[in-house]
Amino acid sequence: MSLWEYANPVKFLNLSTRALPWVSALSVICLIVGLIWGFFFTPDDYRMGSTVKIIYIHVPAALMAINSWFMMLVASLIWLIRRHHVSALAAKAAAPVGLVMTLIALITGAIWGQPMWGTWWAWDPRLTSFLILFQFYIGYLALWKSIENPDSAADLTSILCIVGSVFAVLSRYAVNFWNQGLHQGASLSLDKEKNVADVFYQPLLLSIAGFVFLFLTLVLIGTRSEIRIRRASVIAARKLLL
Amino acid sequence: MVLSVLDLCVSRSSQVLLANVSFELAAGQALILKGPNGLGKTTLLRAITGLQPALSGQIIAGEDSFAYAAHADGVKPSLTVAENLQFWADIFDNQDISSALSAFDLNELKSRFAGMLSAGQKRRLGLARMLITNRPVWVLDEPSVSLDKASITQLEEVIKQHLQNGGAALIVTHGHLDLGSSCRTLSLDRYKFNRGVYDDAEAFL
Amino acid sequence: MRIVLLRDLKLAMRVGGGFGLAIMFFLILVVLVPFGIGPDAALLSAISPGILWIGALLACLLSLDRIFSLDYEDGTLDHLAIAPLPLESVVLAKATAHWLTTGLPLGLISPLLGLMLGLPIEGYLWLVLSLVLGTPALSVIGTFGAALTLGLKRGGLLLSVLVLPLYGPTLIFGAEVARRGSAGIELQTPLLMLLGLSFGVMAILPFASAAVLRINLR
Amino acid sequence: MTIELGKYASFVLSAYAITIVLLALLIIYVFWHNSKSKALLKNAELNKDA
Repeated sequence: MSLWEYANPVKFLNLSTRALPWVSALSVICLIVGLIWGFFFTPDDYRMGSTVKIIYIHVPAALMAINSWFMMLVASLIWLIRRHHVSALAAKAAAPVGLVMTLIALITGAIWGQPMWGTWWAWDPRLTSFLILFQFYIGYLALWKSIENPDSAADLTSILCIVGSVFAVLSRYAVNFWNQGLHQGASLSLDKEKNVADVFYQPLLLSIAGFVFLFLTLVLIGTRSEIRIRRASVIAARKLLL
Repeated sequence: MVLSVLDLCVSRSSQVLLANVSFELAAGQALILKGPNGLGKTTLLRAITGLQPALSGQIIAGEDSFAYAAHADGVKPSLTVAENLQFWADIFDNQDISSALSAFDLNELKSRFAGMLSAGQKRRLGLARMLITNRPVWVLDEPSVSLDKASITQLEEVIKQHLQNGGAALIVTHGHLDLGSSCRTLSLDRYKFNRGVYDDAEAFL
Repeated sequence: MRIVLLRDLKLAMRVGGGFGLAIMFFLILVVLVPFGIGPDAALLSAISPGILWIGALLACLLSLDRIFSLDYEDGTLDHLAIAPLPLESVVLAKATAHWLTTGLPLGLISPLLGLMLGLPIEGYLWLVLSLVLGTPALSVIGTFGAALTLGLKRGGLLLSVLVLPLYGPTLIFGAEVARRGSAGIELQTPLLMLLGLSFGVMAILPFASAAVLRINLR
Repeated sequence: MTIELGKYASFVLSAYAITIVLLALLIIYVFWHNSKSKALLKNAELNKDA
């Protein structure tokens, strides 16, 4: 039973019915425990005071914003190369989730920065690149909505996603070059030895897990609805012929 | 065989129109495809010329052997007749546009702007473009639309001439085209597909 | 490819009024800026490189949907798709034609508008250079957007929504070159980035645009 | 256990509030879209034979 078996829409529907309860349960647990632990049981940061608690929503949302675009890129490549409908529809289902995650990252980033930078919006490279990513999501969804034929819509949006990814990376460096960063160093970068102090670390990992599972749950549900819509239009097309 | 089509299946926006279409076309032959509107004749022609991917089946023909003429004949109103033809002559790198001009007697219209031509003259200019491509297999979609009697006989003459020097023609038309002995007719009705959706949308059922 | 380019230029001269349209728009836009920001010369002079670059960018953006639409409606694209030349070269020819009728004239006329905004003297050379080197990227990216929205009913608005985020890096580097040029600062890095971007985009994007065209011609 | 948020309390609370609202809207949208697709499919299959 190779991985590509799940690419068949009907099989995917049955399979995801079994997986859905687990994923959604996991996401609820991780989210609740992670956020409550981070919100109530961690000390204030000596410099940032209680605003450090925003880390538990800003960092996971930012991570998910980037990873969901990456997932859409992979799904688009799979669609273009192997023509599996499920991956094209999964990319379509992931877009709104990625959009909202980017929005959350932007807003919480701005709120978190306000006490430090003294302004509601700072043209900080990282925040600005999330703004650019937000525009890419808008463009991607707009293109999906404006094409009737589902197959060419999947093709065109996949190509846009690939080209968009190249330009997203380009914009990331262009924005970095354009304004030296105000943003705190990467809280979770793998190369740096000292990450965030341990006491903040565990709840952060947990809320990240929560966001990841939430993303998976929403994308699973979204893909299932896209498959049903396609199925309905295919049935209608067949009825038209008889 | 200049062109052979085996079990071709063609769809439009994930709805199968024609399935298992098979026919062959030898040099010097013409084939007229008949069938009601909306059957998918244009889609079939576009699939054969490669403008549209077919669902399944094979199209065996020489490399770059198709010349396609459809309703939209690619005529630029702001260019003169000669400039229009010269553009296509450059693209298909064939320098001699005079034979095409005389074949459809557009000589005296040579320096007139295509925008000023009548519908019939514009059609003739679009068809003259076929000659310029000097490609063996002509694929014509309703070539005799908006042509008067005289132009139709002219069209028939040109096609017969093309057939004599080894070309082939695949024509979709409602009107009658008398192309002499080497012309067959094929009705596409029996390839009409009505058992439902065939193409990869089938995966959704 | 040259054939398609020459014909498009001939068509642009006869029908589209050539590059007059883009220059008029650029002029009007740059005149509007002082109305909006006020006549304070020092301020205008400080922001003039940015304004001129944004003006050129918007002028390019507005003339994008004409790139394919005419040839799409009258069937020329179908015939070009069957013709012996690769679709990628047709796309590159279209992008070049668009650049020759918008990007290049804007770059050449920009000093005149720089005068109006009080651009510092040493800035003129770099303004023209950055525009002439940067607008090819705008045309090629724009052609990709035009191919994407081919045949859509309200494609114009969608075209801007799709293309503007892609214009980001070009604007940042182009305006930076112009700004540093007018301030007399060393500008080698942004200039190299702008060049890299323009040529990189010219090399890669036509393949994506051609693929998109083939899909839209179905 | 009450938590002392200090002078930045309003920032932290507003950040959490907005996040929860946005996530809730997203979840509602996804579920609404899901039930709409179910309904669409049901009546497509219903009059499939009609």
